[in-house]
Amino acid sequence: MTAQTFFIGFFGVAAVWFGIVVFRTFSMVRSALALLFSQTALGAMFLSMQVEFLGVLQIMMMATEMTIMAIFMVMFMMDPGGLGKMDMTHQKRLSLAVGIVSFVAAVAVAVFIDWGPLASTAPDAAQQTVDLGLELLGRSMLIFETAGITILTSMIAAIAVAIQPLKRNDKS
Amino acid sequence: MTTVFILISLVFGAYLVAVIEDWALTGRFRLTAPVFSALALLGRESVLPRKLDRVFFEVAPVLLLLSAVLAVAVVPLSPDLIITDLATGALFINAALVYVLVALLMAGWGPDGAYAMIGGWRFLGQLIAYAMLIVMPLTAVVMRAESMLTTEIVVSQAGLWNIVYQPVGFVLFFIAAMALAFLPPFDLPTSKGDLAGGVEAEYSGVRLAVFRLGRLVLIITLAAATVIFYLGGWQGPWLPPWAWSAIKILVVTAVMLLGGRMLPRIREAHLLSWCWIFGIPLALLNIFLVGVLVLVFP
Amino acid sequence: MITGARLGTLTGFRRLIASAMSHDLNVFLVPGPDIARAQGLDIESSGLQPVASPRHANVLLVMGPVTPALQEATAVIYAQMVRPRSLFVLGAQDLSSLPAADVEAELSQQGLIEGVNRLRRVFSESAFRPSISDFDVPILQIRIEYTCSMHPEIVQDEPGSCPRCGMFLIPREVQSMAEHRHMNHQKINTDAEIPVTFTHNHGDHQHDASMEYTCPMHPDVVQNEPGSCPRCGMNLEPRESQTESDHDHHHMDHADQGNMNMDHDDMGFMSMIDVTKDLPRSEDGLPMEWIDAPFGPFFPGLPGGLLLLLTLDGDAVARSETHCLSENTELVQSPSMEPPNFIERLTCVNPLSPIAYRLLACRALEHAAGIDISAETARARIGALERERIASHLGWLALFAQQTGFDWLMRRAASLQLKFLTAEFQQIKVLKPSVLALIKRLQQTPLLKSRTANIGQLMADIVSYGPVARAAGIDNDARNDDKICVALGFTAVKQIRNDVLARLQVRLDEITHTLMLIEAADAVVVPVSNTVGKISSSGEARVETPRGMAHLQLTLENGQVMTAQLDAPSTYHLNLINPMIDQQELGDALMAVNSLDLSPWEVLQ
Amino acid sequence: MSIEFLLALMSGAALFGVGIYGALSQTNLVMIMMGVELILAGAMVNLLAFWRYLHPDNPAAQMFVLIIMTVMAIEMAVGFGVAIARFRARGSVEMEEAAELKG
Repeated sequence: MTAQTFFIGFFGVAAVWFGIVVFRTFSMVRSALALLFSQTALGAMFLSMQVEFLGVLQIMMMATEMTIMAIFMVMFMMDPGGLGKMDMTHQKRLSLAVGIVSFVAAVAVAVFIDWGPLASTAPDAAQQTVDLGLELLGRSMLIFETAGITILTSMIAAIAVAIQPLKRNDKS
Repeated sequence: MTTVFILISLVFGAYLVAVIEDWALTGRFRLTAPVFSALALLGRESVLPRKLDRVFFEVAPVLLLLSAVLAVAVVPLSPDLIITDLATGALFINAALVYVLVALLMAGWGPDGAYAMIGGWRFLGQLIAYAMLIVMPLTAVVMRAESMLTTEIVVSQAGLWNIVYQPVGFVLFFIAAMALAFLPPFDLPTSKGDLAGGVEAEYSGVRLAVFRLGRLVLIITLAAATVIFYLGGWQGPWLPPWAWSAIKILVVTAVMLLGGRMLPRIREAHLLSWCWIFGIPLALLNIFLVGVLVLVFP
Repeated sequence: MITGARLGTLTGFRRLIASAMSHDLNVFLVPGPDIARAQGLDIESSGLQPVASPRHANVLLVMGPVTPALQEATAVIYAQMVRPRSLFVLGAQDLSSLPAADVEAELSQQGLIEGVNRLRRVFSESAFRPSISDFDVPILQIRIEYTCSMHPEIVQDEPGSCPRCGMFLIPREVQSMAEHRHMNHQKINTDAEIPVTFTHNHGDHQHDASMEYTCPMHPDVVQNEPGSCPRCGMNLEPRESQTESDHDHHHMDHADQGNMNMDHDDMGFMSMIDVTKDLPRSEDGLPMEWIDAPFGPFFPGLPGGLLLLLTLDGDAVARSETHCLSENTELVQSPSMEPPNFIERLTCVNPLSPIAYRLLACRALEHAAGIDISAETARARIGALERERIASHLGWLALFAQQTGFDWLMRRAASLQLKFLTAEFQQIKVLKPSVLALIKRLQQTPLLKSRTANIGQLMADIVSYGPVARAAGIDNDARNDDKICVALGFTAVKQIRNDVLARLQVRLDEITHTLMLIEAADAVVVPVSNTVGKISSSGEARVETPRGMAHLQLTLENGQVMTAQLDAPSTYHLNLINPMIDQQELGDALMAVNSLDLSPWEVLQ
Repeated sequence: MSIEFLLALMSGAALFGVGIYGALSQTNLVMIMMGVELILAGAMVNLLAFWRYLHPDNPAAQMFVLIIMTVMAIEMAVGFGVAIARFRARGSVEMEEAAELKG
């Protein structure tokens, strides 16, 4: 099983490294695409953990999401090309400390808790997809439908907020 | 072994696509033209623009080729001729082909040219139009086959091809596939008239050769996907399975390349509004109809 | 021997590549494919493959008139082509700014084919050469200067950090020569640094006196120029003096938050609001950076010789500027000209419609000399003029199809145009059914109506001529008051919609109507100049060229043409462009400019 | 077996740490949202690691991962809606200027 371990480790490190690049690079489009490749590495990690459906879904969805984020970054940022080497951060030391503390805490939880017997095998991919399907439309049908409806309402709400306010003739 | 065979047939297919495209463009059927232009491109200088984003500029053509080749991994040319039969094959094709957008965005942003950049962001707008129209007809196809295994999908069409079973889904998928491969009526990112070549304007030499090879392989992959989802894959009387696959793929490629030449380039505003106002409701209707058909005639 | 060869000896494998290159000749046409077709050159059938970007081309084909302004642009295009590249010149041209032509031929289809064969041999022999000569263009020499992306007024010659906001200064190339104009469409926009750095081109925006600098911590410290505060060393912040400065924030809806003096933490945080405060805002109110992109003299979608400097907000046109780089100089070159030379001179003013201008010169001379011509020759002349109208409209259809990516129409219209250019009267009868079939098929093409409807709307009260005017319902056709035309059964063709679709429709109807006129005239003879005695008087004439009514006035001094004054429709249509393409999407804007069927050659400065 | 489990959890924790650093240190709304995306990605990895190695038979975990994906999508959509509105009104989405809730 060492090949699987190697892949999980490799893609994990890739995802974290791209995550770090997201905040270290000055060019905005580079940081958006770094986040994209970090999520793709994550999807590949899911695949190597034999969670096939969610891995493929993650790879597909994140690509479109992050490219749309890229165009927003170009729109909102002062210096999208990142040539001015502008440092857009504040309270750097504080956030670095909080980041490290939370990382250490999570690792501590992961290492010191006794997880009990680890399962060695997982159901094969087709079976997983069938189980997930039945779960979605069976026991947790309500959750799934509310998730769908919330996405719809959030789309409508976002558009309502973003539309240009109508030029009211009486300047209230 | 099958991987080597499929890759060879992919390269030969890309050559045939180049011949058909040259025939569509110049009206002359010259078998040697693509070979000469490929060799000539390799011989030319490959120039870098002055102020470019080097990583994006280099990675874009390779990513385009990689995403097209990855999508072929789950395409069965005959019952046993498939590289890896993933349980989520149909979704994997779409997941691999999304990176065509990422490659074009990188190619657009890399060379710091106005035309390339506008071409890149136009393709993002085009994605928002065609993205749903690829996944929804795919859902209907998977519903009929009750599995995402591409071999399973082809076998499920033994009695009746999907083009007859769900014609609306076929039309939407075909249009979305042409939009994904930025073929003529949808060639907004690389339009010659508006943007002087747009995304591929700044490439030259070897990088342009890789970019064009990636585009040819992309067209072959989309034609192969259309064949396995809607035209019954390798099934057909008399001829061996791989022959049927080859014929069907070439016919679909010819229709894609020649059909596009007969229309002016579509406006991006219209592409977005028609896809969202007419396309998606039709796709949902198609899913509903297929659901009824699957339940009524098991 | 091609000057643009590539470094390297001709080894075995390179010989194979060189022969492959000789079979794959991608050509970039100067001044443009429409001029090539108008001069009867069929590029595709000669074995050359036209391409849209100089990066993809290995042959630069120069044919047709190249005015000095265009030569500089041609040199920049040649500098951008990728080696091994070659220069193919048709017809005698003095190309000072370009290296010696590799292959020269006379300006005809025969010359083109023979030149292409010579080009193939030259490529396969000397695509790679051990010693190559470099080629440089004065306009492309660049000098590196450093500027701050937030404050473009601050320019230094050596790297460092910006005194006002502490950011690193970014290198920017500027033409070493004093004046720099966006000459050419494919120049890499070095100094317009589009997406990479955020600068709004404030080059000409001097700091008016009303801008003063205060320190946020110590408001009593006030200076007139940027610097650091004497008390705390902080960067001084710009602040408009109390009197509202006369910045022309034309459509800036000034949120009256004045100049918020935020408290700066240690690093002197540069707020984006200050930067985008005076940025021109687009319609949707989002202050974004605008891109300057030249759609220059050889753009594949526009008529050759027309330069459009567009300021793009995203992909909508925010501001536009039009230049004609192909305008000719004075009509009468030497102090006076013989009438036949004057007629030749006027014929080659506009390569897109030579016969119309030849007829104009003949009529003006006959009017001055008082000669009247027989009805027979008048009808034959009208037949020639109408034949050229069909060829010109087919040429416009080919350019329109190239701009909208409609390959089938481009090939069909181009081949028909080439046939019509030299078609005798009998051949026109033979060609008639294929032209009518093309028009009928074009009108049934799906997507065409939706692509062209209500794009490029013009205001009703503007001055326009020819098909553009008739598409708006104004009939100022010169043929109405021409007795012979009316006798042949001429009636004007009009539309009302006044958009690209209407102009397309008017031109198609004119083609069918003109075919009928030619049959009525039943003869096609190119106008010939007849002898003008030793007289001195003035004459003037009007002819309906394919682009609208052209008006010529000339004065004769004992048989010599002294002065001539040409009034062409394209000069008026040039200033229609800016209002028409304001706030339009880029594709629609280029199509609207194309629909005016401009001929930059007839614009006389 | 437990090494893979630990590797997955550690990478999840690392993503979580980087996400929190990013969310707290950046001044721009869009970059903060990217930090939040990284935090959600870290949560997803942990969830899947728990499902794969502790309860492979119970598909509820996969269901929860789908919910996290929808949360990512919703967070982006609403975040950009607010960002556009603010950009139009104020001209910038820097969190330095977001001092008051008025307007």
